[in-house]
Amino acid sequence: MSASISIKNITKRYDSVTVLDDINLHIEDGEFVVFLGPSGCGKSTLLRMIAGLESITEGSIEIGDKRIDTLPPGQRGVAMVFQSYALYPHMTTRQNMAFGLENVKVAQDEIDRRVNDAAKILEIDHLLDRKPGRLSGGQRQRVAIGRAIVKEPKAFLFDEPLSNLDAALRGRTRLELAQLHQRLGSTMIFVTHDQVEAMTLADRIVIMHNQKIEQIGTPMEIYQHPVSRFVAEFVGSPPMSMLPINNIQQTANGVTVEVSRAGSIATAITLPPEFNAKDAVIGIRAEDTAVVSSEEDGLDLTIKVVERLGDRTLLYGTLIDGTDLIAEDSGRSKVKAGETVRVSISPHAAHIFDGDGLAHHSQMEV
Amino acid sequence: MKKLLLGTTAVSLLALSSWANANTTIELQRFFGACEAEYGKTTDVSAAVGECGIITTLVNKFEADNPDIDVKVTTVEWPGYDQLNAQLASRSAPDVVSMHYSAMSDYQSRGLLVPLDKLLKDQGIKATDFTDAAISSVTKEGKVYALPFDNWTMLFHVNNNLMKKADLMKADGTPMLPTSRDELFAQGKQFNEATGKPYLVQVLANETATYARIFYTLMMQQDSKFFADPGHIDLSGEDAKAALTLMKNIMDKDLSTKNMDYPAAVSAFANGAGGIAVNGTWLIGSYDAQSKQANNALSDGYSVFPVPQFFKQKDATYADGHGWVVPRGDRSDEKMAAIGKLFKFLYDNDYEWSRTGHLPTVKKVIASDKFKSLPHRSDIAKIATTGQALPAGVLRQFAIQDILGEELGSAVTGNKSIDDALETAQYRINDLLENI
Amino acid sequence: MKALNYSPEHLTSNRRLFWIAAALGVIMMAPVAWIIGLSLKDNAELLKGTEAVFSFPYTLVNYANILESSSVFGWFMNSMIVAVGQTFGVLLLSSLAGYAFARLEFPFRKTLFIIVLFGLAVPEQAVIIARHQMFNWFDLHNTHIGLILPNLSSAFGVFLMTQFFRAIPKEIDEAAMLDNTSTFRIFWKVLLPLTLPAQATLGIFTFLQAWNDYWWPLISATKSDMYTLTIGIASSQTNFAQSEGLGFLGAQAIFASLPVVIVYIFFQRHIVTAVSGGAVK
Amino acid sequence: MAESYRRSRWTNGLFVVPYLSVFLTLLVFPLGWGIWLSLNKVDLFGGERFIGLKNYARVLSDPIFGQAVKNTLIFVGVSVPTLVILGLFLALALNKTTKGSSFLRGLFFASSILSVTIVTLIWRIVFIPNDGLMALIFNYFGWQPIGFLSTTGWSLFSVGVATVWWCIGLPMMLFLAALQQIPKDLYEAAALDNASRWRVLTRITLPSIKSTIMLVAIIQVVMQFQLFGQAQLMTNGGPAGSSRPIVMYIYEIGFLRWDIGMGAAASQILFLIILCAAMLQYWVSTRKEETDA
Repeated sequence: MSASISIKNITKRYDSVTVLDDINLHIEDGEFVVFLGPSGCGKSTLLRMIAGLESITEGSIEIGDKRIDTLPPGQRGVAMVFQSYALYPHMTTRQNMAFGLENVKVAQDEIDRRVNDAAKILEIDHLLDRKPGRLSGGQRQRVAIGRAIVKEPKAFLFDEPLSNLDAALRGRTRLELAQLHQRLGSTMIFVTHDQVEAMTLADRIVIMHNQKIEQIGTPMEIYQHPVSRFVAEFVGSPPMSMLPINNIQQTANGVTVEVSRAGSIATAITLPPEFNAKDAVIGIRAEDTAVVSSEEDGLDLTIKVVERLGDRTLLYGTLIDGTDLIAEDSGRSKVKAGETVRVSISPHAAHIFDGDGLAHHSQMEV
Repeated sequence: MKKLLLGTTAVSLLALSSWANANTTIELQRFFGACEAEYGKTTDVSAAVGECGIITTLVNKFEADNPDIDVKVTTVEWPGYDQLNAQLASRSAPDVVSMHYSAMSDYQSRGLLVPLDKLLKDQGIKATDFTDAAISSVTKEGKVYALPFDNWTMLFHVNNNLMKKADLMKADGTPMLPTSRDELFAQGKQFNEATGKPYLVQVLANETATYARIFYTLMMQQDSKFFADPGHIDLSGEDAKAALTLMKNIMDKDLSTKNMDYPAAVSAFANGAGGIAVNGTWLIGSYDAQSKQANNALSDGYSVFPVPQFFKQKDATYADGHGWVVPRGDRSDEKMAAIGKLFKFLYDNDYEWSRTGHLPTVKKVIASDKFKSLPHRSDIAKIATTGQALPAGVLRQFAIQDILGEELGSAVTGNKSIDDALETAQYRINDLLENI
Repeated sequence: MKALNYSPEHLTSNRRLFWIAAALGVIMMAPVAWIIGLSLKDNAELLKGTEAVFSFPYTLVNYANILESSSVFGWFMNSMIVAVGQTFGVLLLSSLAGYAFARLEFPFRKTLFIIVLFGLAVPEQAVIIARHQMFNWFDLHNTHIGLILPNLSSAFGVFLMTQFFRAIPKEIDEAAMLDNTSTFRIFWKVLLPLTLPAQATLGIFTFLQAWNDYWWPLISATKSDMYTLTIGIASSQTNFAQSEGLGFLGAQAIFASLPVVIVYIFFQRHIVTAVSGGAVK
Repeated sequence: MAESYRRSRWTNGLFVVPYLSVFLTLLVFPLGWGIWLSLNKVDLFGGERFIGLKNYARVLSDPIFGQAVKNTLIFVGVSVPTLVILGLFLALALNKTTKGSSFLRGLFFASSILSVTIVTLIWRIVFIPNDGLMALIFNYFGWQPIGFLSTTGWSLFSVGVATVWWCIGLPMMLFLAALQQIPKDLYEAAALDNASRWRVLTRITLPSIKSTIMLVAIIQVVMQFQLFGQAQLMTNGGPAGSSRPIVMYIYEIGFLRWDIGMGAAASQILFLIILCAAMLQYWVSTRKEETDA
């Protein structure tokens, strides 16, 4: 049933405004791919182009081996779950799920079978005769998914389907979606701006930025080896701290960078000779820092806000030169706001971004 | 599906219903009012009173006498010409329509009326059966275009009971009426002082026709040639000014009721609200009937006279009449024959119609004892000779009447000066006539 | 407790305003009460003076006369046919066009929509004389079709329905498209049912307008068979003077308004929602 | 080139064909034909002859047309503000969920469902001299009777009273609907700020429904410019033309005087006047908003 999807040289322009610029992407059969990016990056447009809801200015889309970008949406064999669910308000759950099948004249007993099966999987059998108006947000969401399932599509398209749910429900549904993917083994494309959803659900994440694909990779690749300053800042919570680099010294293991008047950081990163040092920064994730005693090497951080998360503590502070840095301490940290602590940085975990935003990582795995 | 398509046609066919029972239907459109509630079912013509009652029972009687003919009556707002115009324009005019002689030229000149010479001849009605005044009013270019039904004028309907109170009765039991303008004001004052009521009951509100008729009468009494050229009115002379001044003075000296529209004026006089009602022949029958009942304002005290001569030049009064016309249209021979029968019936019953107070048009009715013995008729007999119409060549007489009435009204109520009103009226009427 | 209730109602109105409105309501009702009073009196008694309204005896004779002789029934049927026909037609045409203008792409869509919007500004008076001539050419006067047709051209319905279709989330028809639904089926099965409140609003407006239309039937329905209630009543009220009498006229007014008033009383809540829901966005 | 549902298709245009054909034949064509007629000497029964702008010259130089325009402007100028203010007042007074309020709302709207002939019949019987309700009331108090339908000045006023009585329902309903849309927390905030009733009305309520006030005013202006039935049936334009509106003038010229060409010319002038009035109102309202912003 399910199939691979090939996006080739897709460009989308509205008059003179380019929304997507020469996108190429291949999605394997059965793969769960998440399009991640800030709003306006074109991720929804790309999804809607696959669905057939937006026209394509240039390029082609294939599902399986068949070119589908000339087909009307209904004949592409894809199903979509909308952010607003887009249930037909005047139809019951059952009618909502059956409507698409009736359109293509599927036999009534087959329709019944599929609807009942899907309802069982999603545990909405008791809601089949209700109209959307009498369903809760989570229930509507399930019906929307059910409506997609019964079509037995070649690919599922999800357009930020969890964003209208409250936090607890969102977490649960995320898990269920992952299970559903395992169970159906279908190709799924999921659009979101929420990195947690992306990290937890995706086989591969497609990060989009400025009308282009910034990076494609598994969640861990994206997290640990962001290709650019944009990806590094976008993925991860709290965001990666960026410290401006004053001077770079080549050492045996890598480079040591000097951060303004605050001190220097030793890293295991090797920089290429053509490295553009102008406006370069070093990026440090909070979890790669540690509060150490004042005798050890590190930077002095004056703490402004202490955020206690239970399992760990986040320390928001400024260095001597005024640069912001977020550090992490254990859950039992006794640091208080106003104190100054010494923070050490793991040499392998830092990332250096040159003036163009291009990333350089330590070659060693942490 | 077929049913659906035929739906509208079927509905309209059914409505006509003539087709179903093979009867001939005559669509008759008239003014004279609606009185279905009182007379809708009765065929006893002689018991009916008033224009509406008599014409309604006449039609009922005709239908009863001719079971194969249905007369479908539509009552229109007086005078109903805007509606007739719309009907003629959409080629859906009825078969028989009531029409003033004064309006006929408009329609005849545009070929919108059917000549009736043959139709009347087939019924044995000759032109010479009618009074000269009547038949000449409906004859245009040598052909007869209407069945003349009556002649009418404006009259002075007098409440003798109030006049007695004002000491305005003559020894012979008839009221004292003015013979000049000065007498009018003197007697009016006397009446008002004695009774506390206005001398005259006039229709002055939401009405244009009465203003125009009185004005025409006053002009004719001065032998004015204000329509010397039928395509042009002349109101610039002293005659027009004198006529309008008289009308205005009546108001200014509180000789008349104010603010009464037609129905209010009719019932006000009946309730004794004033001494003399200035209104048409058609009310004689109703007021006379009332005067024969006990315990009302007119009981045993009603009389009626022509409008007195207020100017020396000529004893004249504006007159018009009602006729029945057949608008152009496709009609079968059967239908024309049925219309002929209806006209013969109306002709035969001209006496009944004259009981309203209108003057009959049929010579032998006038000569009949039956008519002569009707009350008050001798008092107003002279209108047959003094009655005078506008020149036949004057078109759009109803539109002219509206303009004239409106402007005269403005002057009488003091919203415009007399000169202003006459000047505007002349301008508007001539603009109308020049652009026909 | 009461002081804690800061609802808009509490702050925008008070008891005094309410009682002023109630007094206005009484004034509002007075003419109607007057007519009802007249309609219950014998005409002969009224002729002597209408003070008679305030004293016994009352009678239903005027209503009995209507049932016996009046043409009110026929006029009522004509009004019904015209108003229902017009309502149905306007809803159908406006929905189809509104859907296309709001949701579909076709050549000259924007230009056409602007032209239609321009139609909003054209009052009936600007076209009625020419229309009257045109209907002459095709012999459409004195027919129900001739009474129904003119108001079907009203741009208001199209404008309103376009707004309503635009207000429906686009995802609904996108979902339907992904469900392989044809353009017409999306209109008929998916979107049209969602515009029911709008249909009710437009329907009620159209019906009332058709029911109350005066000038066009005045010049088009010139045969008494084809009179609408409005024109029929007009034709009889001008004969005031003659013998029908105030009581009979009053009874006719009451009788003729009864059907719409009854419908109004029963569906008042819906009508009110529809009227207010339709026009304020 | 890829094709998708957004792609323009002429078959989609079929949906607008039914309406457009009615629109073209019954509105656009008659509009053009009416303009053509207005340039011709033509009466009810034919006889077209091109005369250029002469009909317009005649209409514009006709004192009666001037009077009708004046009457109409006065009528619109008085009745529209009355309808807006009274409607607003009623909406404010009855914006409650109590039974009494909902009854009164129903009552005030009820007159809107009556047809113009019923309304005028009712009001004629109220205003007629001697026998009318007003006459009885004046009589009871011993006041000098007024000829409501037959005195210059009063006649247009009486037509206006009947019109306001007839039309008040819609403005009230629209204002009520707008009032319901004002967020409740605005009032809660105002209450916390200790605002007086009057300040709440002028600073919160009225600004919040500004667009509705404008909408109601435009609807009413367009409607009241088309005054016809009430005047024709109650006063027949009198006395002395003092209550004759423009539409009645057109009707009289066309169907009483047969002069279709001149009637058509007067129609076009009315069309222009309404268009200008609506546009002026729109312009004033948008300009005001800009300065507010």
